[in-house]
Amino acid sequence: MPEFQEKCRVSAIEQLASDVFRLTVHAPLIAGAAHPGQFVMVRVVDGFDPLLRRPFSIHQQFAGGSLKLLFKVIGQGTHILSGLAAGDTISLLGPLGRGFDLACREPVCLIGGGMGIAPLAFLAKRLALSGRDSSLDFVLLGARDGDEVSSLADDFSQLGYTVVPATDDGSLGHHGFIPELLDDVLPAVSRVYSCGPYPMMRTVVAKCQKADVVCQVSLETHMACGLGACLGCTVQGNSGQYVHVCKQGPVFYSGEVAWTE
Amino acid sequence: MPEFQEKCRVSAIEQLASDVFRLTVHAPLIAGAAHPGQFVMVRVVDGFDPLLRRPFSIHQQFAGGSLKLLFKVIGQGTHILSGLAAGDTISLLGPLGRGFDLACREPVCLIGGGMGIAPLAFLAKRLALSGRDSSLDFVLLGARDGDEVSSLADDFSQLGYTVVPATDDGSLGHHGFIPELLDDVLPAVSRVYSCGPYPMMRTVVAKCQKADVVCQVSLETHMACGLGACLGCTVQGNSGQYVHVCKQGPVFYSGEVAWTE
Amino acid sequence: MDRIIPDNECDLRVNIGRLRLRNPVMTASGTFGYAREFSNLVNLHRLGGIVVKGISLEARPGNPPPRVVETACGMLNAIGLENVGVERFITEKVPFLRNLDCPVVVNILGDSVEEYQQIAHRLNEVDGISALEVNISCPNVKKGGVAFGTVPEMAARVTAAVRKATSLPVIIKLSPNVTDIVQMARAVEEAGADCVSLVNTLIGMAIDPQTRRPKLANVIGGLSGPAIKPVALRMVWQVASNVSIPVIGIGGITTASDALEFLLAGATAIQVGTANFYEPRAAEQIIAGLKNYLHEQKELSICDIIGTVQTG
Amino acid sequence: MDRIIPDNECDLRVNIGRLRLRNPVMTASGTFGYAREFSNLVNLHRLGGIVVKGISLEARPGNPPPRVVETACGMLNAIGLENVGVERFITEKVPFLRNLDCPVVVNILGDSVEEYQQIAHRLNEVDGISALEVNISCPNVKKGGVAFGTVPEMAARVTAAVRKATSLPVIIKLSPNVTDIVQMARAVEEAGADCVSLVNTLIGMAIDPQTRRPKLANVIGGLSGPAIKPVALRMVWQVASNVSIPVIGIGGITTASDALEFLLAGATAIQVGTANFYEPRAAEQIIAGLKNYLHEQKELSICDIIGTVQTG
Ligand SMILES: Cc1cc2nc3c(=O)[nH]c(=O)nc-3n(C[C@H](O)[C@H](O)[C@H](O)COP(=O)(O)OP(=O)(O)OC[C@H]3O[C@@H](n4cnc5c(N)ncnc54)[C@H](O)[C@@H]3O)c2cc1C
Ligand SMILES: Cc1cc2nc3c(=O)[nH]c(=O)nc-3n(C[C@H](O)[C@H](O)[C@H](O)COP(=O)(O)OP(=O)(O)OC[C@H]3O[C@@H](n4cnc5c(N)ncnc54)[C@H](O)[C@@H]3O)c2cc1C
Ligand SMILES: Cc1cc2nc3c(=O)[nH]c(=O)nc-3n(C[C@H](O)[C@H](O)[C@H](O)COP(=O)(O)O)c2cc1C
Ligand SMILES: Cc1cc2nc3c(=O)[nH]c(=O)nc-3n(C[C@H](O)[C@H](O)[C@H](O)COP(=O)(O)O)c2cc1C
Ligand code: FES
Ligand code: FES
Repeated sequence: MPEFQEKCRVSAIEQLASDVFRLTVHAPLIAGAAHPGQFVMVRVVDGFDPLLRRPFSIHQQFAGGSLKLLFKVIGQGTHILSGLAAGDTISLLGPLGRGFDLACREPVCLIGGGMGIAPLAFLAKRLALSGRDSSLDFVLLGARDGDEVSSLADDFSQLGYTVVPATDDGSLGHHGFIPELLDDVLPAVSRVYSCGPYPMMRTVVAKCQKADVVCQVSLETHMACGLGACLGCTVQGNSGQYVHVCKQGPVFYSGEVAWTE
Repeated sequence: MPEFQEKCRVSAIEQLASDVFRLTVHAPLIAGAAHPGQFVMVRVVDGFDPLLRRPFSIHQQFAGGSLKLLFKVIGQGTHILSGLAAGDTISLLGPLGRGFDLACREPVCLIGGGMGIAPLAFLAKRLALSGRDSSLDFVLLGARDGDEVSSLADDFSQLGYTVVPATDDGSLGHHGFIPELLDDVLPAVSRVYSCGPYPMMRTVVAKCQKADVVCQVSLETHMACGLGACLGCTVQGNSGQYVHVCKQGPVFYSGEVAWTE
Repeated sequence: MDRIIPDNECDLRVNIGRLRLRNPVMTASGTFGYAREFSNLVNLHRLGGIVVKGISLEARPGNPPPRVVETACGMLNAIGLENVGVERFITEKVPFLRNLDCPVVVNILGDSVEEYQQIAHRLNEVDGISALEVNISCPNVKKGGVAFGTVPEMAARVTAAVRKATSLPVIIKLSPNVTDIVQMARAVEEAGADCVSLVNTLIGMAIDPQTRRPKLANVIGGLSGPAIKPVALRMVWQVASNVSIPVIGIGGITTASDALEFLLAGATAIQVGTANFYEPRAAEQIIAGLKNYLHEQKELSICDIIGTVQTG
Repeated sequence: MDRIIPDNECDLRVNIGRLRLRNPVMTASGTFGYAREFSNLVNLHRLGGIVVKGISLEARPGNPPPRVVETACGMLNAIGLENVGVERFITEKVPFLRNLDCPVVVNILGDSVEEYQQIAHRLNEVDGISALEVNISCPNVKKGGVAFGTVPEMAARVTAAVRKATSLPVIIKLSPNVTDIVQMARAVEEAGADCVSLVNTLIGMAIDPQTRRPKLANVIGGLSGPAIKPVALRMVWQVASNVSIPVIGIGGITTASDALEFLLAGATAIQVGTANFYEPRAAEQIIAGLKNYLHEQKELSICDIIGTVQTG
């Protein structure tokens, strides 16, 4: 699978909520090869502080060669990224890792929590373009509040999906957590794609298992290289061995990894 | 002597030549206490790379609380400074060190080479405001080419000084080095203020000594603190001992320091 | 970070043996001059303690320049222990220091065990000094220049000599340039040290490819700053887990979070070094940050967090 | 930096004993996987050499996560020597490596002298391997876990055993966590090493004040990256000045200027480690930069600059 290192020009940065930003960069080589669920490693400064690249899911991809990243400000790296302006350049490495398996003709459900929503937008677009009836597909989106999720929810609605938001403060959609919505949806779908906080995904996986619905999850771990070289990004696999998120993932079938408390 | 640490708002940045910039910041406490020849220590990033503050002479000072710094892009720190935009904030420490001695009523000559011109602008303004006849005072400015020095030369002319530029490429004023101009000027002045590359100043000092003209020079050394604490900024003094540029200087009477090849 | 919490809400006091500090935040030797240098910028009376620049029996001129060079997230220095000597220190510096409402620790150094002992003895009579910190990273001239701090027996000998010469608390400052830091700490503990502080600088070097010369006139120098923090923290944790005397943590500390790492690892106090250069208010900001942390963690005293890192 | 100078204009070739490199720029063990991981991003055939991830006799699962944490201008890793074991290495990795037009060095590790010897022996018969690099920073299980690389006698024993078991050039990779790196280098030189490479990682630690837990599951880990460059360079200079065998410099090298510092200090070649993660093209950029430097300095061969730092 091709991978590229590209110096990319920032073409836009939008602030979606107080600490949530969406960055558009021109990265034709990476965009041309990208598959939903894959990620990029971003170098945020020319200097050495911070030193390591940051992993971000490919949020959206456009035929013209643009990519969008969706991110929340967590620490130094994302803080610096949030200060970028159109015209700045950053270095991207990608597309990396194993993405979602799209070979499913039956109705599906996309479940995103917080910034886990990022890869689902690209996934939703690819699925919708494959000639399915998206109105039978569900998108469950969890967020802190309406601010964080409303414009993202619109992106999915425009593709024809049935979108159900859930917010911690009840300011939009369901007041509470995503998994609470799942019982109603699971009987209607034959596959779940999920990305979000670990506890959310653990519950989603348990419910899918019970309902016998295939579930793919996208995992996060600390990564030094993103290329399978450092062996730093391990999580516990299903049968005692370690798996490497950057290469064998970030998207796994739920049964490939161990789910712990 | 008062010293302050101020978070300063950048109000303007001008590009004077391909690698020469002039930065205007609002630093009312430092500006209020500044004396010509003093300097500030600038922290160029919030992170740790580069780690140390950079020393810059106070180039201009305004009653409203603004300061200007004049700098050339040398390495990482000045490169980052050159990318600042109005509205950004940086941390300044100052005013630091011992400046020029202004107690001279006779005609004087200011000699600046390259970025050594920076502190002379502030000095020239203070001198001019002290009610002297500036047309009897000389300003000799050395630079690579006319681009680098022309707008700076205007600043001095406007204060009434007799300005003589010299450029390495002959594109403005005298074609050659500053010290070559000095023989004509020295008989007419009783004090020289100089800042610039070490070889230039060494020649200036030698000529002044011969002509029995008092000479003050502003020196550069690598500095970690600028406060007299690290003892890193030594140069050889006149009688074997070391002197600390940040505290006993950066401005010295030429006889206070040793002049070596 | 900067929100001020009333002092009575949480207790930052710590004891280094007999030495009582109002908070665990000190400034490190050689990075804070003789304190006066920072008096315009820092409220000295709020500090937990001040360690002054290393003092020797006789004044020393130090090394030729260049003496400092920046490195990635750090700096190298080869000051060469420039100082005014103990007599001028007493007449010129102590009067200012004595009037501070803050414990003053004098960092001492020497070429031989005798020199350490003599200077300790001389300072013992001086009013206004709360403790001695012994820099054993210096070369032992009689042993061909091997640093006292790299040989357990030599470190123990210096410790015992200083211990005998003074009634002040004795802090031995350890060098990180050793295979086994715990062995060094144990040696000086047994020899009578009241406390160990660590780390001093790591030995490093930088070269300018254009001139093909070392960037420091002295060729090698001491590496300090955030770059060394992980190494310093590891050593502090190892030492604190293996000695009974209090430990002072030093190395790259800039923020309250950095300081907390060392306290959690077992340090009773910390020293802020290179950070004083790029962030003169670092020590004050750390003090404020420690208060906030106690508040957030609902702990009453900083002592309740010292050494509580969960490594199990 | 990126301007390409025709290869015939300047000569970057160096020899590590019998091992001939087209240029002195290698990639460091554990930071370049088994090379294939970088084949999309780097022209592997241009490299001076590739050192693969450390291999042990049996496969090792490595440490539990978290295994990596970023620090100021550096990173800590506690991978725990995860690797596929020598047999799978030979069947799964060597076929790809063998086809590279670039010397491949296999980094080996063990729990005991016998293990080192056995793996060296096993690899001796394998086609496509140009040299062995012996990681002696591993704990000696029979000696209570003391690292082989911290005791001269133990390091010498490993060296002699590997030397006996293979006809390949033997590079001993030194640990920087020692008081006297020259003593270590001399010990392995005498025991038959063809070359020393240094440094491996410095032992460090990081703690999360919020959870009060170490940031690495293994508590301590190895510090690498630009932060350690000054320490690595100092050690390379000390070793190169005191042994006769060639030295490979490692530690924080990212740019041609960094590489030149090590070459000037006396290294015959260098390895790029952590930089491969944040700048995968670092090694290629360094090769281009070295050519430019020779050009600017009007030198014909890189050998003419090795060890030429002016410290006098
Ligand atoms: C495959 C993958 C895809 C991701 N996609 C997105 C996305 O689309 N949008 C988004 O907002 N975030 C995403 N993340 C998380 C994102 O990488 C972190 O929020 C980011 O690295 C934090 O960097 P920082 O410097 O701001 O934080 P700091 O906490 O200062 O970072 C310190 C170190 O920890 C690492 N780190 C911190 N948090 C995480 C985390 N959650 N996961 C992995 N490493 C972390 C950083 O990379 C860095 O090395 C993804 C993570 C992975 C592994
Ligand atoms: C008192 C004083 C006043 C100065 N005034 C001015 C001024 O008004 N305008 C101007 O352009 N320059 C001035 N300089 C020089 C200026 O400080 C350096 O050009 C600047 O620090 C270079 O930083 P850098 O990160 O771009 O370069 P780098 O080479 O990357 O810096 C690496 C390190 O070397 C130090 N350094 C590099 N060059 C110098 C130098 N010439 N003097 C001191 N330290 C240096 C840096 O501070 C830093 O610590 C002054 C220096 C001093 C000591
Ligand atoms: C410029 C400078 C001078 C120093 N001088 C001394 C000294 O005289 N005595 C001493 O024991 N330590 C000295 N040190 C070491 C510091 O006290 C401290 O141990 C070291 O810098 C590590 O801490 P840091 O990373 O916070 O700076 C000096 C450090 C620097 C940077
Ligand atoms: C993630 C990681 C894994 C490593 N694994 C090995 C290894 O298996 N064997 C070895 O000898 N060194 C290993 N090292 C050490 C490097 O080869 C190198 O010596 C060290 O990182 C210093 O160089 P650097 O600062 O350029 O990274 C590893 C380093 C890192 C960062
Ligand atoms: S991040 Fe380096 S192997 Fe996965
Ligand atoms: S720069 Fe620190 S003493 Fe002068």
